[in-house]
Amino acid sequence: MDALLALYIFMLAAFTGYEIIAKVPVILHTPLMSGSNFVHGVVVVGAMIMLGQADTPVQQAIGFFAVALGAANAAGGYVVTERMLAMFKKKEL
Amino acid sequence: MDALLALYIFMLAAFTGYEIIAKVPVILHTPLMSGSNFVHGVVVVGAMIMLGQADTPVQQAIGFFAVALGAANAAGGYVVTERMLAMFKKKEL
Amino acid sequence: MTMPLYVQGGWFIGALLFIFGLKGMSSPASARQGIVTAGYGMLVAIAATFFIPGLQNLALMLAALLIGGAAAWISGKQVKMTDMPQMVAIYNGMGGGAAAAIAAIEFAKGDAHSVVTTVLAVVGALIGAVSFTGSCVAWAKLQGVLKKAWRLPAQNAVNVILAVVSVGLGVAMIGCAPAEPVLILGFFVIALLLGLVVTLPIGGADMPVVISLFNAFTGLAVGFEGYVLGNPALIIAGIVVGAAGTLLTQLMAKAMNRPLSNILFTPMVASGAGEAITGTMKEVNALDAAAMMRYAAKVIIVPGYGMAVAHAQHKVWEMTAILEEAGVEVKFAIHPVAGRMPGHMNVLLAEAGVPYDKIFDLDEINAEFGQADVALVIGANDVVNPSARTDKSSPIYGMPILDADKAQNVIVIKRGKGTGYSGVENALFYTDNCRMLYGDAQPMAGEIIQHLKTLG
Amino acid sequence: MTMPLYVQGGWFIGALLFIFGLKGMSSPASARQGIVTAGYGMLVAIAATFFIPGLQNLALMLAALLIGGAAAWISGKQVKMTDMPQMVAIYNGMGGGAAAAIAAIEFAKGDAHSVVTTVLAVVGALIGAVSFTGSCVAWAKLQGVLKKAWRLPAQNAVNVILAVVSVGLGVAMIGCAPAEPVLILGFFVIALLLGLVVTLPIGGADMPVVISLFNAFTGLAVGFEGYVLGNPALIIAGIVVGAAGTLLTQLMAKAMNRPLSNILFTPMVASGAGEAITGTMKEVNALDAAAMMRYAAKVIIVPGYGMAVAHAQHKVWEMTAILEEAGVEVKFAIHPVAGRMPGHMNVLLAEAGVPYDKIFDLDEINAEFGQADVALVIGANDVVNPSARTDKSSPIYGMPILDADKAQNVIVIKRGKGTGYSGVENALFYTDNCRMLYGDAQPMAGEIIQHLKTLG
Ligand SMILES: NC(=O)c1ccc[n+]([C@@H]2O[C@H](COP(=O)([O-])OP(=O)(O)OC[C@H]3O[C@@H](n4cnc5c(N)ncnc54)[C@H](OP(=O)(O)O)[C@@H]3O)[C@@H](O)[C@H]2O)c1
Ligand SMILES: NC(=O)c1ccc[n+]([C@@H]2O[C@H](COP(=O)([O-])OP(=O)(O)OC[C@H]3O[C@@H](n4cnc5c(N)ncnc54)[C@H](OP(=O)(O)O)[C@@H]3O)[C@@H](O)[C@H]2O)c1
Repeated sequence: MDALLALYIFMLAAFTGYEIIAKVPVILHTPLMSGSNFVHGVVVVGAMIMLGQADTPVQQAIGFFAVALGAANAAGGYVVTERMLAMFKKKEL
Repeated sequence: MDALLALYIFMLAAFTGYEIIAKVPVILHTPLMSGSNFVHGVVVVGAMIMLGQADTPVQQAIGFFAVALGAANAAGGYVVTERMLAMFKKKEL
Repeated sequence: MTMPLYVQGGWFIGALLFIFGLKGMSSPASARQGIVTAGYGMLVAIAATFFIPGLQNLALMLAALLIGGAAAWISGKQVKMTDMPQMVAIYNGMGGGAAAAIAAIEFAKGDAHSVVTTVLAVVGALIGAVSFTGSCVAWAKLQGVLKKAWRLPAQNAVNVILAVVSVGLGVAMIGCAPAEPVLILGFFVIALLLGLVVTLPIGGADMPVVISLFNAFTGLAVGFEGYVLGNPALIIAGIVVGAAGTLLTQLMAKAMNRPLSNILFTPMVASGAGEAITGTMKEVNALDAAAMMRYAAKVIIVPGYGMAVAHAQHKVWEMTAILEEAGVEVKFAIHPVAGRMPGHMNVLLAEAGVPYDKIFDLDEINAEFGQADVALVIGANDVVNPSARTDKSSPIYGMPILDADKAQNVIVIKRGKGTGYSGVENALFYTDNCRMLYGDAQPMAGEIIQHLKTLG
Repeated sequence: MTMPLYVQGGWFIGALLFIFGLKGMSSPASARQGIVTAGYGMLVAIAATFFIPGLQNLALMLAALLIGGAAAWISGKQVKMTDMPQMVAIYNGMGGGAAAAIAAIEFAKGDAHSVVTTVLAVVGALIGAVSFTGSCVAWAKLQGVLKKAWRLPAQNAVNVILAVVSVGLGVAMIGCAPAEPVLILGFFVIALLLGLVVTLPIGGADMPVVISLFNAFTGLAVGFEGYVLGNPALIIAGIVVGAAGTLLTQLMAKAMNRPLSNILFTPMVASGAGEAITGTMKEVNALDAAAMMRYAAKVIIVPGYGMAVAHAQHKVWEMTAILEEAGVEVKFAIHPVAGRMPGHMNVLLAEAGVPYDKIFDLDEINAEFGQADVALVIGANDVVNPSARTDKSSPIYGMPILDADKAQNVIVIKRGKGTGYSGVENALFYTDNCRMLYGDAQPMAGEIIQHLKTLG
């Protein structure tokens, strides 16, 4: 991957992340921590790519481990965040 | 240039532009319009690249025109914006 | 063409500084620093470009930079604050023209490109060219060079035909790349014409929105040509501006209560709609007006478009200072769409040196009119029209207004019986507590100052 | 490896939805929709991945997805609200572990990579591994599996040595790529150890900040491995989270008035500092406390960390409902750093069903304590300590506090004479208008409810 373009993407993504958080009220900090925790669960995609190319048993084992961990990050992060935010929803009614 | 990476850059840049404007008070709309007008004056860089590769007189003429216009966009945009914002500065004292 | 690392690095730093600069510009406290930061970004980006190996036509390039840059710098320094909108328009048009010209050279060189690249080059060229001629028209209108709205018989049909033809030629250029010179020429002529024809019928008062729209266009054009050149700094700067400009245009159209399509494609109807108003307008002279304010406890000034065209802000501030000296409390009430551009009044009052803490938003000050002895309306009309509150048939019904009519006395400075931007009659002028002070805002403010001085 | 367009497109849509989702999560009104949007993004990204041509080990992959996903889903559904922080920690650690494992496979395959790629792979592996073991320790501490702060004799020296060795091994791997298996193994062992050793000495109360830090770490690790895999969706998601997490960590550390370096590298001193406090603590029983509130006109409840550990929020809300039924006005006052995570009290009260309009920020409610008949402090300590206002020698000097001491009467529910997070004595407990109600918050709230019912 072109390192220069990647650098631009890094820069823009960092700016985006900063902007998203910058003006958030304190009461949403915990759900947002949990929500961003969910988002990096996309690492499961990377893990799937690697397991999909694994050809030795060791690589397969690590790949299995990686996919399971990544899936847990994504699934757990979603459930926990959704539960917290569902309460915020109720609160406003 | 890799079209896919460019697409990501487009997406992030559009998001960034949107975020920058979204919460701006009305009193800054005009200076901000002028300031963003200045920023796209960076087109002068593109014009310089093209003039730097121009090899026929027609291309040179268009390139000259492009660089002059781009430079005017950048210089004029800066001066006008700076003058407006300098007043805002004074106002706060 | 692959660029050396130091060139790429310079561009990257430029893009970074642009983003930080724009971000700074979005808050009053850091706005000045923001434009300076973005300015450094521009210098770095331009300087880096000179280090591209094998750059030709260097003398020509320096000449172009110097001529374009110096001309714009000098004109920008000298222009009056009230003429800022048209300067923004013309500089913006130049950027659009530059983007179109870049595409023209790409087409002329006829290098083989991928389809995606050619498509973006054509789209960028089209909107860049439209922005170029359109912005020139906007400039001419605001500058007073072009006076009347110049509308073709079948205006909208002509717009559509030109748009279709230019897109058609664009598709042809993509289809048979590298294109023939005559095809390229035709494409650009039609695109330039399109910008002219679309913009000519739009009234001067709608121009700020159109300028903002063309600003977004130029941004997108620069972004697309940036892709063609493989230059991420151009892409980022262009697209950031394109997105920001699009949003800003929508915000402006919304603040004026007119959809964008309406501004672009329908003539402004001087409607005359709304309920008939009964009563008479009562005149007052400058001496009486001065006395009313001199012996008031509290005066609220409502400036509007008329103050801007009359360049009266300095006189108004002088008058304010005299009143305050005499112990009168004076505040300024600014309606969000007073004048002809967002923040118009704030910029003008700031120019005249009115301190920030005397200027109040609609929400902040509306409750205070009831306690004011005098509301002085200077060249404002629509923003104090009470029909907006009550008359459902009025075109401005529903727009929040400044409650000047709630003040003990209202004094309105305007030249005659002219209506405001919306073209409707103003019921305020006929109420019992309102007095008209006819005259151009600037000399009239001067007269009041004289009288105040004699009143001591 | 170049991916087909539909796979790339799926990832792109995923990244787009993540950004919109996170943006939605940043405002209370749209937060719920935000996580759902991001959830769709995840599904799209995962689904697209299955369409990669020639994907091997499909059965294994499905099994891993199912096992990992289901286990986390079920545990996440069942966990109590008060245990949320440790769940966030453990899921985050798993993400870090996955990122490290991806790098491990890259190293094991030993494909030739550019230097930039290898460097980012190593850096990602290092911080991913640290985040993995560190987060596991954080989980164990908050879950109560690990009880005490386990501090080595020369803790900071050990930290530094491990950090230097792991970086050194990383450099070696970059230098002699493809690396020997033993080198790879050594690198990961040291990195995992580093995460353990750095986190073990940190007190449970500091854990939320550490979890937030590791969250940022995992984000960066994912972003870097995304570059290694040439996957922009991973880069964007990872870096966005990395930046957001870094900022969030700083905000938290600032709200606690402790610099981050302090939290990571210095043991919390149970200082006992501050001026000596004179006076006695006066006890009250549940019946009297119930009566005081029953016959009050206005009660303000100040919940703190103790309410959270006692899971007392439901009982407290039940008590509130009874008081309101009886005509007492009840409000909740929330200090920004009450509890152990940002927004902790809001989340708990929301869970118990307390409506939004009864919950007030420090700024909103502080002026009202003067008119309250009773301030009921439930398991809060530092956030109502008046020494923060007056005693310059106190470690919490300068922190804004809730003015519970200004109320007519103060009732404090806590188990005994334990200090709060900061370890300082609380002058409030010794004032004349303050009464202590000793006991665990949950049963004590239950007792008050019983008495209120008999009082009718
Ligand atoms: N702010 C924006 O972004 C924006 C953009 C576009 C349109 N608009 C629209 O513009 C309007 C703004 O309202 P407004 O109250 O500021 O202005 P207005 O309603 O347009 O009224 C201006 C008044 O000033 C008087 N005037 C003109 N020249 C004058 C001079 N030299 N000396 C003294 N008076 C003079 C005119 O009456 P005479 O002819 O009798 O003197 C006219 O009635 C709104 O309808 C708004 O929607 C706003
Ligand atoms: N919110 C955040 O983001 C965050 C993060 C980390 C640290 N902090 C820090 O945490 C502190 C928060 O202040 P705070 O007032 O909420 O809490 P605190 O100062 O930590 O005091 C908690 C009090 O609750 C009592 N308690 C403990 N368990 C109890 C139970 N089961 N039932 C009844 N009472 C119980 C304790 O006294 P007994 O032992 O006598 O019962 C203790 O005095 C601040 O110093 C803040 O800086 C905040």
